[in-house]
Amino acid sequence: MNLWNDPINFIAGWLRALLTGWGLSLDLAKIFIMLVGVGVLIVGSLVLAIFLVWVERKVVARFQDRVGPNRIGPYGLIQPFADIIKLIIKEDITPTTADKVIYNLAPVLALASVLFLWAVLPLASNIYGVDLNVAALYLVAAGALGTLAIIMGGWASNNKYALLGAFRMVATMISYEIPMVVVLLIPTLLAGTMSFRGIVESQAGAWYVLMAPLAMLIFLISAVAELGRAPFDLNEAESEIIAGFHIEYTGMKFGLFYAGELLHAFTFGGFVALLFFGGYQFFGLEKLGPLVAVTIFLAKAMFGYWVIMWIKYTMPRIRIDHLLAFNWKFLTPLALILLVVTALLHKLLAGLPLWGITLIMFLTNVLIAWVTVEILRAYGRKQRQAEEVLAPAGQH
Amino acid sequence: MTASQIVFLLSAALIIGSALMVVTTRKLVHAALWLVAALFGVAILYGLLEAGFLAVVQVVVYIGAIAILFIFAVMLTRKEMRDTGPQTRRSWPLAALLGLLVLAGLVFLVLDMPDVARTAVEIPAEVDTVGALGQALVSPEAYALPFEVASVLLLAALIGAVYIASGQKKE
Amino acid sequence: MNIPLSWYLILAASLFCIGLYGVLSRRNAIAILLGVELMLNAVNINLVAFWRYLDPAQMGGQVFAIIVFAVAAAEVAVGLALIISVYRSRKSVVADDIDLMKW
Amino acid sequence: MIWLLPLPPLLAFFLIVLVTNKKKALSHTLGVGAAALSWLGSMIVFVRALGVEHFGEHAFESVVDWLPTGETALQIGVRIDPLGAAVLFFVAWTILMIFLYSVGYQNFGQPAGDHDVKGLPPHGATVTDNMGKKHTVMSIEPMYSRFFAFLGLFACGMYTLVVSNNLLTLFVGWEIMGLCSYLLIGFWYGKKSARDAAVKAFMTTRIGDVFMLLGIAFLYSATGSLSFEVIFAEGTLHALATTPAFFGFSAAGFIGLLIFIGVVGKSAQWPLHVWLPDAMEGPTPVSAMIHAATMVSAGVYAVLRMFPLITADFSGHGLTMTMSIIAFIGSFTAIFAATIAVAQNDIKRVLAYSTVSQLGFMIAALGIGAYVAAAFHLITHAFFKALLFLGSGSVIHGMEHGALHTGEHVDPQDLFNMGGLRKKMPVTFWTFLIGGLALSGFPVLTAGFWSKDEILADAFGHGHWVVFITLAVAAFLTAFYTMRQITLAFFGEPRTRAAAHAQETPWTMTLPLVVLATFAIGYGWTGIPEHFPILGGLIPNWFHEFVGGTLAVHPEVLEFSIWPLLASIGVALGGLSFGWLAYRKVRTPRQDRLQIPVLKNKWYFDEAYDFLFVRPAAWIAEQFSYLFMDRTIIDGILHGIARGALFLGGVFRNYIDKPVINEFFGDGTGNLVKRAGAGLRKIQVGRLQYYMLASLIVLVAFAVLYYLLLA
Repeated sequence: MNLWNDPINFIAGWLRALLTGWGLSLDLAKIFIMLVGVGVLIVGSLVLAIFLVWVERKVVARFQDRVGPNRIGPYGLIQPFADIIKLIIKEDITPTTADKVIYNLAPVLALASVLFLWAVLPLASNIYGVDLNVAALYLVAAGALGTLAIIMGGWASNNKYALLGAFRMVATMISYEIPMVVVLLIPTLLAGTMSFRGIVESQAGAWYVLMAPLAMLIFLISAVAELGRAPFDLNEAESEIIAGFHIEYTGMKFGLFYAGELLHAFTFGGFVALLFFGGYQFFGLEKLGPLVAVTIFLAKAMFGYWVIMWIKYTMPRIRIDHLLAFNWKFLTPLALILLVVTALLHKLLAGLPLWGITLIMFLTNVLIAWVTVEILRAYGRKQRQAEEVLAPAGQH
Repeated sequence: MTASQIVFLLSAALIIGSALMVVTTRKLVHAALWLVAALFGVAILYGLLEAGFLAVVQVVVYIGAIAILFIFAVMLTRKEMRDTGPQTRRSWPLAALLGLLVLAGLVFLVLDMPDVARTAVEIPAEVDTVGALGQALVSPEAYALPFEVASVLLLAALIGAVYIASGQKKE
Repeated sequence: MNIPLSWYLILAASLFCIGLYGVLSRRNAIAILLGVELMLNAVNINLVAFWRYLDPAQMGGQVFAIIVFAVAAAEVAVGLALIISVYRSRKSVVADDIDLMKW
Repeated sequence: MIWLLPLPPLLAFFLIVLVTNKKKALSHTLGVGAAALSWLGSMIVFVRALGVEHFGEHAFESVVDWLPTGETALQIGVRIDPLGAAVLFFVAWTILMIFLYSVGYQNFGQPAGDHDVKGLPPHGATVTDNMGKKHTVMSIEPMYSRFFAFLGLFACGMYTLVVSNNLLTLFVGWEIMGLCSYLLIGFWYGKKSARDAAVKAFMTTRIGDVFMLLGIAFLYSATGSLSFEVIFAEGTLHALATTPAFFGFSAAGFIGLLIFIGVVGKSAQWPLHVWLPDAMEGPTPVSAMIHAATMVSAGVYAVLRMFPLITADFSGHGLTMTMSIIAFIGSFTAIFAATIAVAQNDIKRVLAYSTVSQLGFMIAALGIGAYVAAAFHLITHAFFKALLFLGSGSVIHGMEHGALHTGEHVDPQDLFNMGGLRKKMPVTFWTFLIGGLALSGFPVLTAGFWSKDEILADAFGHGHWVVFITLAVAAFLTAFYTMRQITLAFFGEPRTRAAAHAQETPWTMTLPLVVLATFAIGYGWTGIPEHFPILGGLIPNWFHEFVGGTLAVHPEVLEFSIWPLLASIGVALGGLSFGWLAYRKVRTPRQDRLQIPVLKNKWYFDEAYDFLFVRPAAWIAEQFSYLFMDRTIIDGILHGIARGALFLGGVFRNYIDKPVINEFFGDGTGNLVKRAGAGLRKIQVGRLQYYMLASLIVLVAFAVLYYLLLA
């Protein structure tokens, strides 16, 4: 046990020795160390959130062919702190007809629901908050809290735009939770455990993105929807409902929502990495030491985050009925089919070597994707024909 | 008094307090939110009882779905946001009395149970309760049939609810 | 795990009776359903506690808790749908106003 | 595995009803496919059963707890023992054949009819051929898919019944079939006769079923179980046999009798046989299904199942009361139905009565304790009677074709409209002939001979003379009417233009005929007695060994005797030749000397029931109750009283009524009741919580009382 191989236990051991040396009982020392751990994790992720503000602004600028923040600090790195100061010194408004307690509770809960997720993220094989044996479900449960936060915020603002935004958001989140849960079952099934560490460890041979690329895509899409980011950002569609559920929030309360959203996006990038891209593993490189593993994981998470941003700043917003139809008529059935097929293959191919399983599963996924695309094309053709019947060619 | 006892007492206080707020608070949305708090406390209890799966499912199902549904329903059936008029029936003292009587009876029965102060045995570390639960739910020797029946019930309820709530279709 | 079983049982009994009071005293039909939820949860606490304290190898307690979840979800879905439907036609969610079935 | 047997038809039922109702081809594919799956499963089970040594002791069984009842649980499960396997074999074959046959019979592939409506048989469609000439051809049944759905449900019921290991699921299957027979008999519900027949069948069998349910309930209360294994355990049977019940029956005998009454209804035994001939209103595959493969066999199967119970207090000589009743009803039905069959002109009705008669054979055999013989006859009969019914359906179909082609309006089912079909419909003719010979018990070659001979031999060997002679006469009549039917339908010259233009039916109909004909001959060879001259011992008496193994005590092999053999050969050949000689020249019904009213009218049973039960009820209501009792006596007395009363009334009215009653009691009570009503009405407020509150108060009150008084 040394600092390089097992930093957490090393520090914990050192702290325990220190505290018991000060005369604390062992139990109290344990509780204190736990609290310290939680505090470090929370602070760390919040600092990360500040960094993410800069990332987001920089990346969106590059997507839009701008430079982005570049004045304050090198590459504008100090910019987020300026933003924070601005948010803090802004007037903190609570509408008079708002439901005060709930109004103030909502942003806290929104951020908390994201921070909850960090408890189960394994950053390295021995750096994690808790190795829960129902972690995959825990992910969904924390999402449920996020839903609650949004509806609380939307309702307590006593503003019809806020309420509409909250309704839209909740409808989206509840709907897209279904394909997400179904798809979550696929890595669970392949790994034989719901523990995230178990899922990561079982990808030592082959990442699940090779075995279940479609599942990865569905997870990513429903994650974007859960986040309420473009193209699913109906909850804050400016042209329709101004800014959605946080229309009344100002200052740091808005800041909490904002930070929560950014951190949430990054966290989901992390989950994609974890479930489908081998988590903190990278061709044996992680064996060098936990800190390397953490770096690998954060890099992968950042990649996932970048993809989510890429989607956000490239796609136009879609209509609410399209959004729901896309989920219920496309993603959910596809996810169910994938689940059944994967389960069957997993059972049937049990005896084969790993590369064989991977290859067959990949080809099956390609096949399913091809069939899906064909069906969609046929559907699109029919739609076009129907429209042509309504409005014969040449009339417009 | 050990750590788990403290956790128990805290969550019990949370549950009882929130539950009392659920049945007494005037604003219905607050009642629904207090219900969320109470159910969250129950989830903590499940965690304490080492039923981690149930704890998480409790949060997903109750807080993620049922409570949200309640809040929706409250908002959809309320013309104005402020709840006016009395929220309890005139016979509430009778209801309270009955509740207390039933409570007294139940407590009496509980205390009358043999070996009621027992404490739980350790679950051995190698026992995978989540796995065992999964096995029990789908194994034909155990509870596959009740499980399937429950799923059919859910489906039926879903269809029924959609049908009832969708109202009359305009031709 | 040195909590006596009786603590759980008494907590569940209290929760049950609070729910019962809610069901009996509230005027709003949705609030009545909230009370029912409390009662169902009280039952679930009992089920899980007995599972843990009697025989953790028998999964019956947890399985039944899950079935109670399913029943609760079904009950809420149908109950709320009914309430909304009644609200549409009678513009009221007060349970005492919904007395079409008398006499 | 065995669990799965009833499932495919059930699934097919739901799928057809819910999903594919509009797609006719898909529906019958589903139906036939499901039947084929079940058939396949049955064959696998059967073959595996054959491979097990001493299968009787090592039956396939699996059980689950169905309803927990306190400490114990009501178990249900499946069980295939030798009897079950043998029955499963014929059930699987006949059901599959009937499904296949229905495709052709309901005119799949033909155009939709011109004026066909749902609930009536198709009337035919007009098509124009290449030459521009118009033809009338058969049209497809409008409710084609529904028919297959019903058949599927029916098949499910039968499989459930056969694979059950307990009386409860057996009864469930039994009732499913009861429902389906109602639905199928009334399939063409546009016809009043079909509706009436459906109701009649349902009501008549219901009488039996109520008794059967009573029997089951009695059995459950006596033994605490309905599982065959438990009931038929040595100790249970002994206890039941020694417990006295009512009217001098032992408990075993009484339960057996109650269940037997259910069978009387289901298997159409006298006196509840009346529904079966009317059931001919259904489409022909239905008749076959009801008569041969399923429902009526189910009745006999139930008695076979209950055989250990019925014979629990049977010591070997001297029949018990229950067995005597069973033997009497069986043999009486056998001869009684045979005499009716002689005079019927409808091709299906002849067969219907023949079925009743043959079932009587089996029941009589069971009544005298001839277990294996009854089982054997059940199976052979199922094959050849299904063959005959499907064959008659084929004949009717051919006749209908002729009728549509010529435009002649004749009854396609009347034997006297047929004739000469031998050349028009060769496959049907030959298979029908095989079936007919099997039914008559044509010596050596056919299955019917072996099974019928075994029953006669058993009756003879155990000295039941009355039964033996009755059954022998019935067998003679059987051969006679069978030959009459064949002669009238197939030989001679066509009597109508429709018959002259009859046409062979499609392969979906003839293939089942051929398959069933094979069994009608071949199955008999599995049960040749060992001591039979020449043939005996060539092929081992497999059936006896196999099915006999179901019983705890293996039934002994009977001493061979030449007399019953001679008798059965004699009656078969005699009946056949007499039938041929008598009807060779008959052209019209008037030349038929057996058209005597009493037989023609089925011994006036419908009339008798009408006379005995329906009319008396009406008469009593009208004459006795109303005119005599009400008008004469009661009214007379009343008038007398009235006059006296008028006087008294005057007195009372003025001195008692007005002051005391009216003021005090009358208005007083009235007001009291009114006030009480108004008060009580408030209890029913229609408010949910009010009710809950009230019931909770009662609950708490009871709890407190309980505590105070008992604890």
